[in-house]
Amino acid sequence: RDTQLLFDLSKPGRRATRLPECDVPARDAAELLPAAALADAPPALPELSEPQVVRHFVNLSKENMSVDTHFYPLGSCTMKHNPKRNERAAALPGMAHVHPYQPEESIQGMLRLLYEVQEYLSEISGLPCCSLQAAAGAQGELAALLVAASYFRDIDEKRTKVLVPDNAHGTNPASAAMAGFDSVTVKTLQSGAVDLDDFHAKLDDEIAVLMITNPNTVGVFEPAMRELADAVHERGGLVYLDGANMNAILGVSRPGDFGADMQHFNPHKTFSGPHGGGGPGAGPICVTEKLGPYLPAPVVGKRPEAGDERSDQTSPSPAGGGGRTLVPGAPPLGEGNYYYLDFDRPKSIGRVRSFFASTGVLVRAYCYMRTHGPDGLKRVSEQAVLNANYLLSRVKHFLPVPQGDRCMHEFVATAAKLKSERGVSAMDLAKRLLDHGFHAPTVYFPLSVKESIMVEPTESESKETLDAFAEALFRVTEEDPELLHDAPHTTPISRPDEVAAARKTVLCYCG
Amino acid sequence: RDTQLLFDLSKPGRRATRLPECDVPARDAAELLPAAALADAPPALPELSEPQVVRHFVNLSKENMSVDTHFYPLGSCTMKHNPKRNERAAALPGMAHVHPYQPEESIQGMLRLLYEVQEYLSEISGLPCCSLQAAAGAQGELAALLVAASYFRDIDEKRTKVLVPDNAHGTNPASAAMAGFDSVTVKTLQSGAVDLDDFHAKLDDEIAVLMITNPNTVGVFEPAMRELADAVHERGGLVYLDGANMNAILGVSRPGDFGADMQHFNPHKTFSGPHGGGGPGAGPICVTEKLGPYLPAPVVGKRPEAGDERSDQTSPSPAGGGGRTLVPGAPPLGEGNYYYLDFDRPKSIGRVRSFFASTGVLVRAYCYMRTHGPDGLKRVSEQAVLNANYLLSRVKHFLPVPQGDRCMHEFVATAAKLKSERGVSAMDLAKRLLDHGFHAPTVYFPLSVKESIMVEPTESESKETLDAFAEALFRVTEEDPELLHDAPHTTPISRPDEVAAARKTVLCYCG
Amino acid sequence: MPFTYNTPEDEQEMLAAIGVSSIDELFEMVPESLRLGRPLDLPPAMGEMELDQHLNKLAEQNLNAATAVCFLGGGSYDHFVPAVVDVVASRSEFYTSYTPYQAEVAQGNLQAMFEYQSMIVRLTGLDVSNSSLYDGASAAAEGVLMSLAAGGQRKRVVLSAGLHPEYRETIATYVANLGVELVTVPTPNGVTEAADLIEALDDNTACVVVQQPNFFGCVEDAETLAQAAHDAGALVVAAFDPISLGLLKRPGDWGADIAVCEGQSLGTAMQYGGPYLGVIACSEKLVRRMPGRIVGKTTDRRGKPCYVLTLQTREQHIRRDKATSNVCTNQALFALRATVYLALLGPEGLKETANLCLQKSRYLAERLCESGRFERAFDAPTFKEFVIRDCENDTEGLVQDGLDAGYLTGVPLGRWYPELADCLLIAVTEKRTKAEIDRLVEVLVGNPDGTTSTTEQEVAVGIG
Amino acid sequence: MPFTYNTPEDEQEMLAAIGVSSIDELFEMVPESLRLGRPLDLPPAMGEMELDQHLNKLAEQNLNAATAVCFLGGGSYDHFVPAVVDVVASRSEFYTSYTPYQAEVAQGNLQAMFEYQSMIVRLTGLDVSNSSLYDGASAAAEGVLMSLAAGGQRKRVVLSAGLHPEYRETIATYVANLGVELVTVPTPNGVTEAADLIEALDDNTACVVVQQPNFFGCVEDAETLAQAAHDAGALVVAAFDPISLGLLKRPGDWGADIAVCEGQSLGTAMQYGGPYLGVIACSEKLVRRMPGRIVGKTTDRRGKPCYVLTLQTREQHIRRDKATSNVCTNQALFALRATVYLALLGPEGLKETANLCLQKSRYLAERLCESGRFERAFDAPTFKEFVIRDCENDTEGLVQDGLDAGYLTGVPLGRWYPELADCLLIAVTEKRTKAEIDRLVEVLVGNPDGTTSTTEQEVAVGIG
Repeated sequence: RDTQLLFDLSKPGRRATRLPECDVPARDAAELLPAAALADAPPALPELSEPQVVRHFVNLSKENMSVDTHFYPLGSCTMKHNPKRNERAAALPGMAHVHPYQPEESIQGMLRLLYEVQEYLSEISGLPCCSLQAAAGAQGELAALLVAASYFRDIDEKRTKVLVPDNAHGTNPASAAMAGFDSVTVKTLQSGAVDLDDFHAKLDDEIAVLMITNPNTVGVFEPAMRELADAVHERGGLVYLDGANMNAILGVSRPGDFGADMQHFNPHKTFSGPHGGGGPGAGPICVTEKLGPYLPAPVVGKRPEAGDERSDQTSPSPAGGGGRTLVPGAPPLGEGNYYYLDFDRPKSIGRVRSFFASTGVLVRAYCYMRTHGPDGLKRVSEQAVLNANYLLSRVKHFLPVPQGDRCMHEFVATAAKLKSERGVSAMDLAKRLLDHGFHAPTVYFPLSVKESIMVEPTESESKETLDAFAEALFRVTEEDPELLHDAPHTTPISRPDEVAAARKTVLCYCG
Repeated sequence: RDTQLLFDLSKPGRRATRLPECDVPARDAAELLPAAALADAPPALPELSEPQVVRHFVNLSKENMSVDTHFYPLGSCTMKHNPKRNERAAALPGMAHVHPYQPEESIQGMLRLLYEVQEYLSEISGLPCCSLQAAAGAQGELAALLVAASYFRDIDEKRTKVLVPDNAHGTNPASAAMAGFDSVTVKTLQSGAVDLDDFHAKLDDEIAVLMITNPNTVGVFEPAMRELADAVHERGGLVYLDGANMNAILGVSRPGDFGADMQHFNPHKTFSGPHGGGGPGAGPICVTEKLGPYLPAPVVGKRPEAGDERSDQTSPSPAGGGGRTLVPGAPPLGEGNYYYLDFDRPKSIGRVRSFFASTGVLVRAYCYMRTHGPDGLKRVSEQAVLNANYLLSRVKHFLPVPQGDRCMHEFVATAAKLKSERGVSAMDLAKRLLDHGFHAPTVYFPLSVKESIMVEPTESESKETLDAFAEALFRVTEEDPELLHDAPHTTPISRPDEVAAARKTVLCYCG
Repeated sequence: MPFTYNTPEDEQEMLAAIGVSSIDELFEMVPESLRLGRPLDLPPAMGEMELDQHLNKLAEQNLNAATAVCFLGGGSYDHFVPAVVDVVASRSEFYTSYTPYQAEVAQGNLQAMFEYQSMIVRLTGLDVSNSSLYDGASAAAEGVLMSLAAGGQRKRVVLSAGLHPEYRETIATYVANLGVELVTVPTPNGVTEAADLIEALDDNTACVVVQQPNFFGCVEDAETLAQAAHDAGALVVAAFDPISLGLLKRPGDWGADIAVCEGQSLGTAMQYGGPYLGVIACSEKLVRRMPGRIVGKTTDRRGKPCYVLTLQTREQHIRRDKATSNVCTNQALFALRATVYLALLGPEGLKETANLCLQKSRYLAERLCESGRFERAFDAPTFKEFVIRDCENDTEGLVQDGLDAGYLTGVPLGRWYPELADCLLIAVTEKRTKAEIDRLVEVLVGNPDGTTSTTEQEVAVGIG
Repeated sequence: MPFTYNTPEDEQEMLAAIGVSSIDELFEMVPESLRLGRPLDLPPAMGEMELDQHLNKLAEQNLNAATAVCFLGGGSYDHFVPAVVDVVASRSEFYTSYTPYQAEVAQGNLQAMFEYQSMIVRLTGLDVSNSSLYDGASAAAEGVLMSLAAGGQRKRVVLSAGLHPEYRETIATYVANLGVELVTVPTPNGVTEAADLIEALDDNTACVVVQQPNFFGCVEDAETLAQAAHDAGALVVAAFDPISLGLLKRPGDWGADIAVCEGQSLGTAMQYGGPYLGVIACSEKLVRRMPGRIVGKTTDRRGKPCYVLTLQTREQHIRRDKATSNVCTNQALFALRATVYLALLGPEGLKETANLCLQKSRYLAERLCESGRFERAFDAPTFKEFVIRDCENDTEGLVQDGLDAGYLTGVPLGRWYPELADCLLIAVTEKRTKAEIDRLVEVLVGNPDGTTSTTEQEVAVGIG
């Protein structure tokens, strides 16, 4: 492994880009800008040639496992195949090279697409009002909790607490805190279900929101979902659904139908947006009618073409018969609607980010929904659940699965016995799997299961791959503990010293 | 290394594509086509899912070394960096998705580009007439020899032989044979230069063409170039320049100026078209005025817009002032010229392929020439020669370079002494270099140097890389011969049995 | 349904292994009463070919900056993106991987993020960068939250009106329920006056947020503003334009404690506003309050240098409601793009890019003012964008004229600044040619003598 | 000069190590009298940004099949290319590598080529495929050369006039100096009549070249023609349309000894005619006469299965003037594309694609004939393209009308077949929708009552 950084490759005088000569009359920058604001020299970035940059990054890329190269059963992350057609669509100049402040009439194709995404997400969630703005699932949580806060302020109720099961993603309590709520933890059972006694004990009139992940993070559909939601509603609270696990229930069950008032989607999980090594994502949220006015603005609206007052004023010739050509040379829209950004939402919580949304992610989600359709989306969930259950049925024979014999899209096995009997931890298994050519499952989450190993195969893997993974995992559990403690053995590096990294931090190149 | 083939991954019923329903009235194929022509079933192609196909090929790719990942000093192949800007340009829909039989007026941008490429190549070669048609350097050779044959037929001279130095590429004599000539080999000296005695002895009135590679395949500029050309011309013959090594002399010396009557270019070498794992290339040829009429047709012609008779007849409104808009919505051409395919060339040898040419390769070559300009192209050659000489100056101390201390773009070292003294062959060195993270140089070509190692660094490598390569090569020459015989040790496979491959051929999957 | 993964036979085998007779049976844990019981009401599935055709048609309805000429700015810019950036970011191993939890098989991502952090540190002149946030606005909000956390009981946040209005809105949303007092210092002359700022400061002020160059493109007297803030014991959060740093002083050099920016200019397409790249850097003393992922260098068990996610005790998956933020990912792919972009430009490329923006925007502003119809709204010097006042008060007409000519002319400011309803914010990047600028002037100033075609021809000749 | 690789300091160090004082000195071996002595007369260098803008402007002048509607065929087709094909072919390791001389670091290319050969063998029904040639025409010419080599003293080559005219021209060029007699069998009814072929055959005939479906789109009675050729002791070289094999018998199944085709349809963009993919396959007995690269399976020194270039003694780098051909590369990147394409389609996808071509082309032909203005030039059944006669004899006007409407209408046949000067060759791929076809009919048949806009609207509605 070549550990040279870009900075190590730098040599004074090297260039990879050549900018054109200035073709307008130019003056010295010092004449145009105040001396106090000017730097003596530009920042000390590395100086490189194009071939160096290309080779550096192409080789760097090869040190990553990825969905396109390996099975990646990282529980809770839904590492499904990213269809290449979606990437092509998102790269079209008319999708990629458009500015967020373009006049509406010059961006009707995009607005129409975004309007449809709002509609589709509402249909899938069973929650009629949608805002696409949030930049990630966690920001969707925050936005929704701010919606709840505004709602309660509006109806003059003071509620300060948010209920969160202990097996929820850490983002749930963190978002609650950011939104100004106190987070109250609810216990869960071995099965992953909410401990109803604890829940009822903690539910009071100060509870603003119950945040619930359903199916939950051990891959179980909350058995008391209806009871939980009814109890919260009865006390005047709201139910928030963490949509991270929507991949299990598309077209099967809708949060709006099982009691949620709000939810976010993770389009980069459920609708196949690539994870990009950590991002970007998006976090659109859907809410009930009564919460709709509080959503972040703008949202996309639609009205009949004839109602386009603006164009009546300024456009010389609004075409008759539906279908005005707004972009020179482009065919007419043809369906008689005009799409616009609706800023006129006085109760809105405001913005959680600049510009419209993570549009590029939403374009991919749109493509995914359009190429699957209602049957295809349901089939996605069916196959995701089939794959997870099949893998569970193979794994449970050598690694116990406390939640039982059934799961939705993922399951959580435990290496607790292996740990106590042979000293082999979940981490050891995870690391050793890398040697066998598999990305590791999620380990040590949720904390409610000891030595947990959380496996989410997704629907885009074949039975052959699942079989190979189960066999590898089994083989690993049988291997010499010493071998496992030192694993992985075939990767460029092995077991980095994380303690040293945090104690004596080196967070940038200092050459 | 996973050696599964696509066929091994196949399962009946898997699909990666979904075609639309037929939206026109459909009848059974058996009604529309004769029964005798219909197959019982489609070909037994493998049945796969998209994720399988993606993962298969992405992982397969990782088993290749390439310019983007490794130094690739493969002599005679000019493995230079392929600028990514060129790929982007060639992928524009207006460059990629255009049909070879589009009406001229709908493809003026492409025709203008191709016309310019003709002009640039003529300027670079010093040979005024250009045909872009040939699909590769070897086909360019063939086309040029057919031009020569037609020329001699036209002037009623019967010439049957082609002179080829023994260190020429094998394509030279092979092309001569395909064009109906007998190939006569001329000896070369240790320096790589043509043996003048042998040359003069073999030059007679039956010689149609001298095919010469200059700089030659050991990287030496033929010292007697002018004498050779003059002698051939004196006997009424023609001189063909194998343009494989043009990377050494761009803007420095022009074949048309040093006596060539014909030459081909390898745009995929000299002008940075990617090599694609073996192709595609292109083989445009340039010739003297007198040979121009025999070139493959069509070539691109240019005439003032006003002279566009066709459009005068059929186009409703030829715009005045130069610059008719031919493509709806596009800005006007603006320079008052009309480009066309010139088929009216009665003496042409005809076609050597279908359609116009390897246009996609030529688009990249155009981009390369435009982004370098006259100074940049000369600098390419200067830096290529600098890099080669620098590497030669380092290598010669541990591997003799028979040609001497100077070279053009490449040099040929010999492992003959190493072989005789320690049993280490050029092949051993080549294989062991792979372990050190370098692609091997060309070995055993040219045959005129024993245990030859032909190194062409190209201009796109840095001094650091050359130093690292020289050090690795030196280290390898010092290593244990046993280690070298078994090298490489770190690659997915090592030393395939080529004899078995040729004796008991397995040329396709038979599952 | 475009994909078939498991074949019908596979399905049967798998169901048998599980011990159920149908896929439906697997869903038994979803109570019947909570099932949808009907197909989703969505359009039927398209194949890839139909999708392609459909998306092409939608895309045609969007005027795009590859064919139109874009003078829009306001935080998203039509800067040039070298092809290498796309090549790197479209490597499967980068874009189909996830957060590098398993460092052994993620050194590619981890090292790239470490290089990104190093680039940002050098760019900003501050000590520490995280590995990125969502976008400029949320980075600004996180910067404010950091300041509040560092400020103990200080509950006042002062914003310059020259800070991007959507950043100000985002900050307001983030702090809405946190008992924070937000104060905005006006910028009647296009810049923040030190006196106004000092007036807004008190000893309850946690931070001041200023933008350099500000939303109007004006260059602030940033050093003086920072000094005033520090004098009041407040932290300085600086929003900056990364391209401007080819010429301007770095935030760390003029006194910023936290610097944030929208990193879209660094190699990411405008894509109608997102996803983008939130850059945030801070001084050493604030590092443990930093939100989001941070990559650190360490050694592996064999002593090899390598990279890992570090300082994770700040984060929500460990600290839950006590975390510095709820952010649990980064914008890795765009941080990668920014790294590649900066590597390709280098110091000289960044400087040249900045200078082209400066010269060309200045040229356009002067040409417009010459016409008599327009005047600069503010006197302050500007970098790559500027506010122009239409003396005929018809910004809507100007925008429409631009569209008709294939130009995206400028951003009308009335939406955010009612007093600037007759103004446009116009940005000029290094991509704009003199011919394009001249043509814009012609379009905006009006062209009564019908010489348009000449200029159009001139533009076209420029293609040679 | 857009790239600087070696810095000025590097240069000095390198020159010193070499022992010269300047780069000029390195060129001393080029005699002064042979130097150019002036700069090349080429336009000055552009940077990447300018290149992008320039190429975009050139590209705008080319009507392209992504926005226009393409009914052109004649050997190059607007078939759909799944995005996965581009993703795979744009992997650096594939497109920036070269011929796999070092098998140890080229198993990716070698295995892909082996898979390609396997695909082609299954597609054609023949025994052996090489790893590709330049294009369909040169593959056809190489097939003829193989036949001549196999035929000993046989020096006659018989071509069907239904073979692509440019393939026939290419063959003529290739054999021009080889003392070969070329005979063309006419196709007055659009197909090759067995009787005409038999008349053209003699015992000096090395091979017969026929195309199925032929250049006019007509389906030949290929089996009968092959039988006639074999009866005369000649080999059969078949040119075929790979997409047609979703429905039609494979060349190997109807008697071809050598099968060649243009592989562009299999996942390669039309790119104005090249580079393309020459497919060639043959029966076992001809393998040692096969031109070009062939990949074979073997084992390495540890016994691992692997792939290598094989049968190299056929090739020019070893056999020089005795080689089977001068071809010394293949079209690896497009062979890879074809492999990915076929892997994605599978047998059913290929069949469905073929059927869509069949149905849609038939529908268009019928609609055109209904109009009264057009009639089919030939009675023979067709697959995806057909020849239509314009009773008003104005093909040029039709093409122009098409362009005006954004349609690439058809290929006028007069250039190659004077007797068909009033005819167009029209191809309909699976990409063409009914709305597009109906609109073409309207454009070609004429639209006196001005209902165009209605149809245009209908087309647009189709985007929902």
